[in-house]
Amino acid sequence: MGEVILTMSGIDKSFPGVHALDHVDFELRRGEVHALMGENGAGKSTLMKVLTGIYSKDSGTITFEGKEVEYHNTHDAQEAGIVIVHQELNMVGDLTVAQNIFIGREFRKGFMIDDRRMIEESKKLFDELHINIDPRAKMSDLTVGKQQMCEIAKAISHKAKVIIFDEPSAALTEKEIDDLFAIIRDLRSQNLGIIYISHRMDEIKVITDRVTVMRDGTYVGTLITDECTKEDIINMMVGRVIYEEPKTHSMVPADAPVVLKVDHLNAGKMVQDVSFELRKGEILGFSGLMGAGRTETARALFGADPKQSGDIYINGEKVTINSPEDAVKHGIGYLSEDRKRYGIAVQKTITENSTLATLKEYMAGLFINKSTERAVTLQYIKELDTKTPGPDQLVVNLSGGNQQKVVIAKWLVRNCDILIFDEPTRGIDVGAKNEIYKLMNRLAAEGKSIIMISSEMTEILRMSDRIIVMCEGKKTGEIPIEEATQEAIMDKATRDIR
Amino acid sequence: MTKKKTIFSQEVIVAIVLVALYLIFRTISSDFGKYTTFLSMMDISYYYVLMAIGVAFPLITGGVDLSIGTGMICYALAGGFLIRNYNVPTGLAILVSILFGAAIGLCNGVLISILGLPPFLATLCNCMITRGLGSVVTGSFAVPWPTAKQDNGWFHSIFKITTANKTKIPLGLVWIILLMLLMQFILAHTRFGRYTIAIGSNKEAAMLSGINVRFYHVMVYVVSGLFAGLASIAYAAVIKTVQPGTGAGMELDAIGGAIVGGVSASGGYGTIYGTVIGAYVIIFLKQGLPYIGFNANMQQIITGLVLIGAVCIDIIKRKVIK
Amino acid sequence: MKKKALAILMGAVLAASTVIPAFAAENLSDTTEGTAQFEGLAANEAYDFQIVVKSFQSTYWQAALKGMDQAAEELGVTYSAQGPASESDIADQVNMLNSAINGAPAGVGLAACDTSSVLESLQAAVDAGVPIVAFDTGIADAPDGSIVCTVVTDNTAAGEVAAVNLYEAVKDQIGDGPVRIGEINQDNYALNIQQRGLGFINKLIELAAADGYTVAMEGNEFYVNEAVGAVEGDADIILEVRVPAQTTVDLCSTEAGTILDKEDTIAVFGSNQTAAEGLLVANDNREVLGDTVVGVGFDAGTSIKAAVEDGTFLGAVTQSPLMMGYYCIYALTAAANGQELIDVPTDGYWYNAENMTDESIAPNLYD
Amino acid sequence: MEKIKNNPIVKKLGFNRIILFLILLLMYGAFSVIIPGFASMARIMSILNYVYFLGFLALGVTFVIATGGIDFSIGPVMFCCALMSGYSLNTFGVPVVVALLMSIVIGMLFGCFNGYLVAFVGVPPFIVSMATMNIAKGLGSVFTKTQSVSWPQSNDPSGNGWFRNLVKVDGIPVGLIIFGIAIVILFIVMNNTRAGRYILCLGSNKEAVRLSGVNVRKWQMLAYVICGTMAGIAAIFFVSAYTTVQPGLGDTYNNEAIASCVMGGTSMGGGLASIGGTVIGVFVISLLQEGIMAMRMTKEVQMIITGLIVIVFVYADVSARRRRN
Repeated sequence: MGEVILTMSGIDKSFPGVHALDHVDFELRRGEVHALMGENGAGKSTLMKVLTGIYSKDSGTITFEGKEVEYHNTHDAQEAGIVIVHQELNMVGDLTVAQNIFIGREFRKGFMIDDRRMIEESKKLFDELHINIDPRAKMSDLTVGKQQMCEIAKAISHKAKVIIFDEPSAALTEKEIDDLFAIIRDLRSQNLGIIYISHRMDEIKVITDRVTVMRDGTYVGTLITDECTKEDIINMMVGRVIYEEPKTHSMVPADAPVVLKVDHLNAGKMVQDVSFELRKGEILGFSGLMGAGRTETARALFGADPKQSGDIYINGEKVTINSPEDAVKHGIGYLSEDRKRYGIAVQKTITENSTLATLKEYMAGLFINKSTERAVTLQYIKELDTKTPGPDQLVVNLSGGNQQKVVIAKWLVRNCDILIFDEPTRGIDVGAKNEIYKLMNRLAAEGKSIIMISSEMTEILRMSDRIIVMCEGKKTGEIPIEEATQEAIMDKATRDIR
Repeated sequence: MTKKKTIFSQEVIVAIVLVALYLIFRTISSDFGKYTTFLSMMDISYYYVLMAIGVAFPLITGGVDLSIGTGMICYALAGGFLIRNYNVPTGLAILVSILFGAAIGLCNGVLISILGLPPFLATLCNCMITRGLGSVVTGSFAVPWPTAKQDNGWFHSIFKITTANKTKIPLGLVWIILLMLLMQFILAHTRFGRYTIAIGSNKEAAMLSGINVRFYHVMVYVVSGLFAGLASIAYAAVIKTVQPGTGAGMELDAIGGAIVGGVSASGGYGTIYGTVIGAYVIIFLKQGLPYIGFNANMQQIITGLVLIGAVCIDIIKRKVIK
Repeated sequence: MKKKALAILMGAVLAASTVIPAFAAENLSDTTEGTAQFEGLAANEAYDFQIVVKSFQSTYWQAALKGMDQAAEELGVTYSAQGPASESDIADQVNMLNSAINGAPAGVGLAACDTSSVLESLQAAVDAGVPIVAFDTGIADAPDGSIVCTVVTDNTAAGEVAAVNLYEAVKDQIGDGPVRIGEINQDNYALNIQQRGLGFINKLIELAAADGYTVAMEGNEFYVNEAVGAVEGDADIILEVRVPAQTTVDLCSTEAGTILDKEDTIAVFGSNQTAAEGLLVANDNREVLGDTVVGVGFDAGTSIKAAVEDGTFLGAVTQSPLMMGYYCIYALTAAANGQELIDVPTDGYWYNAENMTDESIAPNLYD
Repeated sequence: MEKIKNNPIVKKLGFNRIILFLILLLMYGAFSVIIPGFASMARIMSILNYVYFLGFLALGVTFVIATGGIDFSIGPVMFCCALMSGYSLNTFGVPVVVALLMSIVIGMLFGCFNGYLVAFVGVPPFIVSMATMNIAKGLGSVFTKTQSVSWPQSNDPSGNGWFRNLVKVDGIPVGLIIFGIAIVILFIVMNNTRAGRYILCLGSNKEAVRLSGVNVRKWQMLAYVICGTMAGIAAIFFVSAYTTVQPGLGDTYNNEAIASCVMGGTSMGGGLASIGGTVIGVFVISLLQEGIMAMRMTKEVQMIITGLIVIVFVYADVSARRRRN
């Protein structure tokens, strides 16, 4: 480990409704891999976005190579030598791999972009990384994993002094992860500073030198990896927040009837011959890596995407579900992973969103009965403890957790018996997360059946009565909670990946 | 995989349609095959094609430019007005017309990229404004440009020259092809073109890649305006007398041409050669249907249906590939 | 300085127009009676008139305004002119007319885009006591007392003049197998274009019949159906009438092109400025006009004038927009003075390379 | 300033709309001062003639814009309706009532055509509009054999002129009553029925509404059908005021209808629509038109001013929303 290259101190940042960063400190040395850990919503990504100029900080100082700096956009940061490999993919789908890697700093011959040289350089990069991607391929034709590798290659191709990896491994296979680690070690030996954000405890132990833990937008502490245990880190991450008790055994009575049966469901490449059963009062966890086909399964089941074959039985009866309309008619509700895109109409009020699925019931003849509509909205605001000045508030003004509650309210108003929660706590701060967990448990206890798709292992282990693991569009395992361990799940989640 | 795509790409289909249209018209009407008919068709095509090339850029960014039709007339009026009323040399007037176009394009770009107005609305407003400006500048009067035989009418020979043995050569077609190649080159091989596609495909990602998206987004509309300016010269050379209050609707033929030629209506994809071919399909329909005895008005209905058809083919094709 | 020269010229024109026969070929209308009523006219007060024209699109209207300027200066009255963006914007014109009437001017000069849509407004003018002078286009069903004077060129006669001159030039070619004569009309709904188009068609049929030839109609249904005396099937002359989808020069040129491309075409008539310009655009490439095909235009404007001058067009018919504008203001002034008026038919002129510099013609040939 | 903006009543009505309304009043005042005799009944009647048909067009297109779509074929569609029904009236002698209904039905059919292509086939609204515009113009021309169509005068001997009483009886603007009723109905449809709710919500986030189990295609199509129907009704008011329609035209009215809609606060992005705002916008444009003419300037000046007003209002809207996010 060399001298300190980057110091962030007292960084403060607020968004409407969320105090995202509360005087956070962070330090990075040359030649170290520094893990940044914390639950979703702890503020890691926000901190990195402040560093790279995507967000401007409210207060605090950033010192890079001994000088106080403030970047106004990613370009400035890149110029200075700080690059980020984003968690969300930031690729221009219509351009080729090479074009994407060198976007914004194309090689040129006069006015002309030197595509040939860009292709050659990309090849060189990929060779270094030992990955096999055709630089001439169109980006949108690649798999998610390959796109992620391109993103990494792009970051490395900058003559960077500091590289930030924001959960790079989420979509990678074991082999790819090994390659990635080889690259990271190589970079470390070149005396670069590396910030590594991840949830995977094992990786942290393997690759990092120090660990900084954040919680609820605050700095908790920094440890030297070799000198601490997993438990130390977890304790720091979880802190005082009391979670719902993790489940050790299924809460579903043995004689609970099957409410939903999915038989040999096929829908495109991502859903291949998936079968499972869901019982009354059960929380069925769906685990797997990014792009394993879980969301696609849920969407096909819900009729949101077309399916090729497969039967669906509800309470023993075969039903036809070709559209969300059919699904809702049969009492299925779906909370999308991407709330803003699929869940809520953000420019509309809480009331309008809450009754979206049930508007028919609030009609007085031709007209909407606004008072009963309002009454039921108020009821669920109270019941779900949604924090809002009133039912006429626009959803855009609510925090992530409260927006999620509005979506849940929509399905509760509908009185759905089967609920699909797709990444229910993504982008929600810790406190609200816990409330959502409580709520899910309560709903299950009331006899609702829940399918929960989650990429967070802890969430899966904490909430599920039973776990289904998917990999590359296939169901690769079904584990009762009693037998479930991270290792067992991980093994099945990567089973098909070579 | 990639090869398959090229065979069925919209550009190829449209090129086949263009040739087929030509052959059909030729077979039915012997007059259509005449060289003079071809010349006339070329004359009329220049300004539509120039507008189409220009508007392809905003379309590829996922935007649109509705101000090019009335704009073109406005620029032609301004240039002609200078020649007629102030004896400005033709070259200078042409320059003014083109720069006027670029200026209105800049105005569109600033409204859209810097101030954040929806492209449709910003350019719609400029459509109204240019239509008005053209009339205000000239006091609502029609403006004749110099004829080919007048001393300051040399600019006609930009588009058409007569050889010693009286054969006419549609020189404009050469310019169109050169401009098409140039703009295709710019789209495919320069930063400006690359970023045009990037803005249309994923503006956020382009921004995060450190591209000065605002600047390039403005420039896209400047190019569109610039080409409307060029089109105004072609218009003046062919039609000669420019009438204020006209031009509305011409942009739709140009945009339609680009869309038919495979430019994605939602942005991110498009080629200039496709645009030019598509524009010629529209022009062939416009100019060719009267030759085969169609009621002139049927031509409008058919153009409308062709437009929907082209987009439907694209939609169906995408579904099949999926 | 320029103005003075114009004034002198105008005086000469006015003097001339009362003596010289209106049309070179045939004297179709008599203007003397109409213009005589304005002799010695002086405005009782400095009236302000409102003029509503069809549009400012074609230079035709510029010439009309020039005539108005002249008359206004002579009489010491003022006027202001308005017009919609194009001759098709009927609603805009009705609004303008209403607005003009509501402004209670001393009188309104109106060149109506559409004759039936202004009727209600004309009634309003009667009620408000605003005298209306119709110029360029007569209004047949106008409410009693609304139109105090009509200053128009007889469009049917103008079309007939074109037919007479065109027929004269081509009649030697008729007889050995069918020949084709084309007519481009920019539309088939505006009254003046209809009259002009049909005037041309019917006169041509009449002339042909006198020489023992038959005429068959082809093309636009309206004109085909309205033509009088045409035959079905084989004929000595095929008269093809084409109308574009929209009234633009480029579409007119396409229609003209289809006619010029036919081998048996011997003559074409473009019945207004747009149609004639379209004809010229089509001819740019074919260069058959003035060579194997006789071209006849209508109105003036830079390119049509040039075409007549260099023999591309045999000639053209011009209405006298200048006169029309001039007499419009005179009629308005006389009406405002309380004078009873009779209609003023203004002249249409046949002009060709020889006579276009004549002082009776030249002022009417606007650029 | 902020205080006023946050006042609940102001918030409910919309700050920009209040400003627009004040501009309307100010304009009327200014015109009345500058132009002698502007504040006359005759002027108001003349303004209303324009308000009626533009109003129906704008109200219709408000629904489409609320879904996040666009329809700029409405002007030519209105003309096509008036041409086809008027031609049937004059040439085939169908009764006036039938002709009027025919106009509305043709508009509705155009709306169905547009709506089907947008909602069910997935053709971008922009392209559908472009195509329909051509088709409407062509159809109007082909049907009438490119003849202009003049509807009967009020004193037409055939007695067919009675439909003009829909607009004006003895100088009393009864058209205002029909227009008012239409505003109220459409306001209720937009704000108090399922159709309006779904149209607004799907304009805000179509996928979310679809995943709520709503048949979004149906409702999306409905917006276009409403728009087309309104164009059919607009046609009736157009001919009542201006008698004659010509084939191949109508484009200019699209821009004015969309402009009045947008300056009234309906967002081009969809999801936000204001019937009241649209109506104010229509009055602003119509008043501007009359005022500009009364000042003896040409229509073009009105276009420039309209364009500028729209830019200012949309910018105010866009920047306000940007500040909020």
